Amino acid sequence: MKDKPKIYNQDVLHHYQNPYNKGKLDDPDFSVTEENPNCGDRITLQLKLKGDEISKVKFDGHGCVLSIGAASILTQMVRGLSVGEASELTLDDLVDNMGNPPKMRRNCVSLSLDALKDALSEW
Amino acid sequence: MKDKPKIYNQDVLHHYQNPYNKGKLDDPDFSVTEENPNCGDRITLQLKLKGDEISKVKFDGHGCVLSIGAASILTQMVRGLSVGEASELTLDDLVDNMGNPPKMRRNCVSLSLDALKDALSEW
Amino acid sequence: MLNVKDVKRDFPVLKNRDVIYLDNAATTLTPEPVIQSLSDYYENLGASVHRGIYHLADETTEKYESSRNRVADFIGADSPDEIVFTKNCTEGLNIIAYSLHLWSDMEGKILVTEMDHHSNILPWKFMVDGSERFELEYVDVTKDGVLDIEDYKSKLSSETVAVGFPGISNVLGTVNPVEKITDLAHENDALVIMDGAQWLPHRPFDILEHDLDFLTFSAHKMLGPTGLGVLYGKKELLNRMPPPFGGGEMVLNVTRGEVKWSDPPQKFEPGTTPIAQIVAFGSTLKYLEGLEIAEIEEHVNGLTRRAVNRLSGIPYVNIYGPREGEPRGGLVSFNVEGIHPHDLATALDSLDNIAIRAGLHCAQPLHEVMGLNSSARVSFYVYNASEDVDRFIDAVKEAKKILGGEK
Amino acid sequence: MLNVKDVKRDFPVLKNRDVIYLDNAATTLTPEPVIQSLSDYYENLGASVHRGIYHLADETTEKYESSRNRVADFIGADSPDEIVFTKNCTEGLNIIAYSLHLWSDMEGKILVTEMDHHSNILPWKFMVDGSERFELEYVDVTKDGVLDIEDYKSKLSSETVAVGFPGISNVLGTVNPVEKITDLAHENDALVIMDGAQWLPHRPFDILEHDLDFLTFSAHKMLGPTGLGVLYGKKELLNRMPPPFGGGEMVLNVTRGEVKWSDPPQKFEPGTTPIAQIVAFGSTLKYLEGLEIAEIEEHVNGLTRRAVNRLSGIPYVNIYGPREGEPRGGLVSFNVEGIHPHDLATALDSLDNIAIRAGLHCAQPLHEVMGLNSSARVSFYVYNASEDVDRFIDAVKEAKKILGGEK
Ligand SMILES: Cc1ncc(COP(=O)(O)O)c(C=O)c1O
Ligand SMILES: Cc1ncc(COP(=O)(O)O)c(C=O)c1O
Repeated sequence: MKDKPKIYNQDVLHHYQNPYNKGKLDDPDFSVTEENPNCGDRITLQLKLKGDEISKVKFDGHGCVLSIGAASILTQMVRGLSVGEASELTLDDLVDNMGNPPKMRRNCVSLSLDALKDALSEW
Repeated sequence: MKDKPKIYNQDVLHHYQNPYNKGKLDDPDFSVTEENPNCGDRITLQLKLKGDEISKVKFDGHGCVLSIGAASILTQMVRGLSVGEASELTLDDLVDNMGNPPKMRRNCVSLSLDALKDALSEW
Repeated sequence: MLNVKDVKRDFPVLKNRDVIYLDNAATTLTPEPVIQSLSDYYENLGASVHRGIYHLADETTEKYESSRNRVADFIGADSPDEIVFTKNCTEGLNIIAYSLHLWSDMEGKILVTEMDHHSNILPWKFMVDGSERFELEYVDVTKDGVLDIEDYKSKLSSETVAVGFPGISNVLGTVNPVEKITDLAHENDALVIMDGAQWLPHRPFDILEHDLDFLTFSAHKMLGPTGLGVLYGKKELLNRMPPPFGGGEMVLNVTRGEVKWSDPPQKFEPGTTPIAQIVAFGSTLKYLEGLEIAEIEEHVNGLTRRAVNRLSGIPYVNIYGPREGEPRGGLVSFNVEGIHPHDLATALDSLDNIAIRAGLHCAQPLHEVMGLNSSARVSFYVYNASEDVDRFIDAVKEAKKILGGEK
Repeated sequence: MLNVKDVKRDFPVLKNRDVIYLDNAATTLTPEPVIQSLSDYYENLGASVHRGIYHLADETTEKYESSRNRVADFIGADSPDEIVFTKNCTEGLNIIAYSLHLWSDMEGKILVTEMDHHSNILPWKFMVDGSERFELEYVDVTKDGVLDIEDYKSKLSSETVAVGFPGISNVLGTVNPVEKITDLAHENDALVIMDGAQWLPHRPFDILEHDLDFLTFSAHKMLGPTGLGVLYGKKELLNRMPPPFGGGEMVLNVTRGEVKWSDPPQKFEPGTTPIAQIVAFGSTLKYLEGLEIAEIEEHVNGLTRRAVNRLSGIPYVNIYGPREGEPRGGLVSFNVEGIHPHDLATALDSLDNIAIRAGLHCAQPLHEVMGLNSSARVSFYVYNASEDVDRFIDAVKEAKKILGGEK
């Protein structure tokens, strides 16, 4: 296995192959769908709040390693955060947690983050 | 006078300064005006026929050395020609008679010729 | 036969970069003689054309117009006056659409195909939107990825104003039957517009033989500079068409009341044109003709056949477009089961510096018809060798091993 | 202070050709670093931007967008998203006119000036022709060759939709009062469009300070490559404006029924853009900034003053434009009594390889107002020295001797 060339960070690949928090919430407070029409990727992000804390979060949809991987990582990151804390998350925070994927793929990474921002802006 | 640089062929300059056949005909058979809107030049060419022979020709208007010079030279060339012969005159014929003026000025030279062609096409 | 080794040497990028460039349908690399021609222009000429009364302008104009002549010869047009220089293929199509719209006695249906590039769909969509004179319809594509001629016949009528189609589809690779499409359209007195962006780089073409009314293409897809396209139009049409855009160099006479247009092609070229690029496009065509277009076609066909054959042998790969044996332009779109095309592109880039395209290729309606979210595409040109195909195939297999399938 | 000797060395044409180039208002020569930047692009990059998922495309996109940033900085725009790349200044003006036309709640008067270039007249003429929503009016020019502000005020009203004017007139050299024109227009809720083709090469400019809504200019008039222009628009306007031209790369989503535009600036850049030229324009601005725009202004002002002074001393020469002492861009239009401007241009070219322009300079309505059939024009830039002015003056005198006057 030693020579296997790296395409993505192994963590990201793992998240893609075994995503966390995939599925639907029963009665979400927010549900936002984002699409990247250039490749057809589509992520729906659902949130449930307890007070101003994100108590539950799930995502669903289809996409590439980076958009699915990012959604899985993001949902892990935001659970338990306050709305204020979650609103402050940036693309760089997400990218740092993904081992710096190729720059030209940043809009794959940002799909779920955009959904999160959209949802929270409705709060 | 020996070093005087040449701008135009001396003949052409002479035609410009002392144009032949400048003026108006009393009762022309054809009278056509051509304009070069890029520089405002305007030549009116008038013809009188006897049978199918060009018996009288005059031009009037204003323009640069080349358009006035060419008009003067052309009117000399066509007098006495038949309509058929005159129709066959080309820009090259005219240019040859003018000592090859700069290429980028060919549309100054062609103004009176265009008027002639227009007039004869009405015949 | 094309000697790829020799050809490769003409392309500095291939020396300076470790890349297997298989995104030629998007844009091509540039050979030394074309780069040199651009430098020559800026180092020795560089004056505005037509209007300048001095030697520099005169020489520039001469080179400039000789490029126009060369383009006319290249596509077999009757006269250089039928060649309008645009900034890209897209602008040419917009000019036609706007111009027909301004042509007040036109009304009826515009037909385009489901396999058209957005550049030959959106200008027409803009034209018909909110218009009471025009309607837009799409000719179907069959399951085999070819134009449905029966559907075309059934949608064609005396109401049809114009028919637009891609000579070669930039997704399917389908080579459309120009003759048949044109003849049927003309029987119905419809104008015919071929988007030649994918044809002109690859195949000999003769306007007079095909009797097209309009043809558009891009310099940058055939080894030429960026920022230049060509719109061919039949002289009598260009004469009668109102120019949609205003500016300098396209009028004979402007007063407040009245405007008198220049003759075509100037009428359609307002403002200062891409002079250097036009001059360099002359050198581009010279280079292509040196290689011989028929040779290019054969070479690219060989690579494409090899790619189709080898991809077909991989069970988890799906290929789109015409069946094997049917004519196909120099490209193959496909998907690897369980791998998103974007991931595949990143993988090939990381694994072996292979540049391919992934996405919708500006043909979203077609992807919808094909039931696809997106696809991957390889496309070939003069500097590609069969080794490039093989390395591409190896990388696809490697990517499949690493990325596997979504679970 | 600009060291002309050093500057000249950067321009290969001036080494390779024996020419005194005084036609800079039409187009400028190109310095070595810009030529080099074009070659660099074609030798090391050359892939289509934004859509490619491979290193080459990524690097190209980065260079490309950094040019956009530089343009934004150069004109003091808020954001690179306000910078639309066009093929020339003319295209920018056409885009604005068509876009306002499509903007359905717009109606009323368009004001342009008698001193506008055809590029800022004809697009508006096209827009109003046959339209029931729009009308076109012209602001007068005074006998002194400046904008008649009283006339402007009287024609401006709540009915005015947009005001177009040249920052600097390409015939008169008049430097228009941007601030005043803009403030008055905004008091009437009219949009303001400045044709900056003759300003940007010569004078520092700051959009934010001037509060313009739109600005257009051309790369080839400021040492840049041919085939490239810039349209600046305020972000909120670009956001709301419908894009007039369709094609690839300017849509997020296309289905048969619905189209969703990309955000500006892509929305206004259909098709493949002049990528190499955009990258090289970044180098052009770097070069200009190296010389410093304020220094360029001073240098060109000096040459222009010298030309005006010396021409004024010749009894048979008539100069047009603002009086001595009034601000003037880097150009002088004039006539030599008894010599047709075309003959003068040929004479200067033959006598001393001096390249000047003669004709209507794409400003026929202005010539009509001035009662002129045509005029001659000299225009200066960074590589011109005062010696060039002197040789030009000598040649004018010599031409007068030889061609004399019409009898
Ligand atoms: C004032 C002015 N506006 C517009 C233009 C048109 O520029 P372009 O031909 O690059 O579109 C010019 C140059 O000819 C000009 O001088
Ligand atoms: C079939 C087809 N038409 C039109 C275009 C548009 O060409 P351009 O972007 O040069 O305008 C392309 C290329 O993207 C194409 O493949």
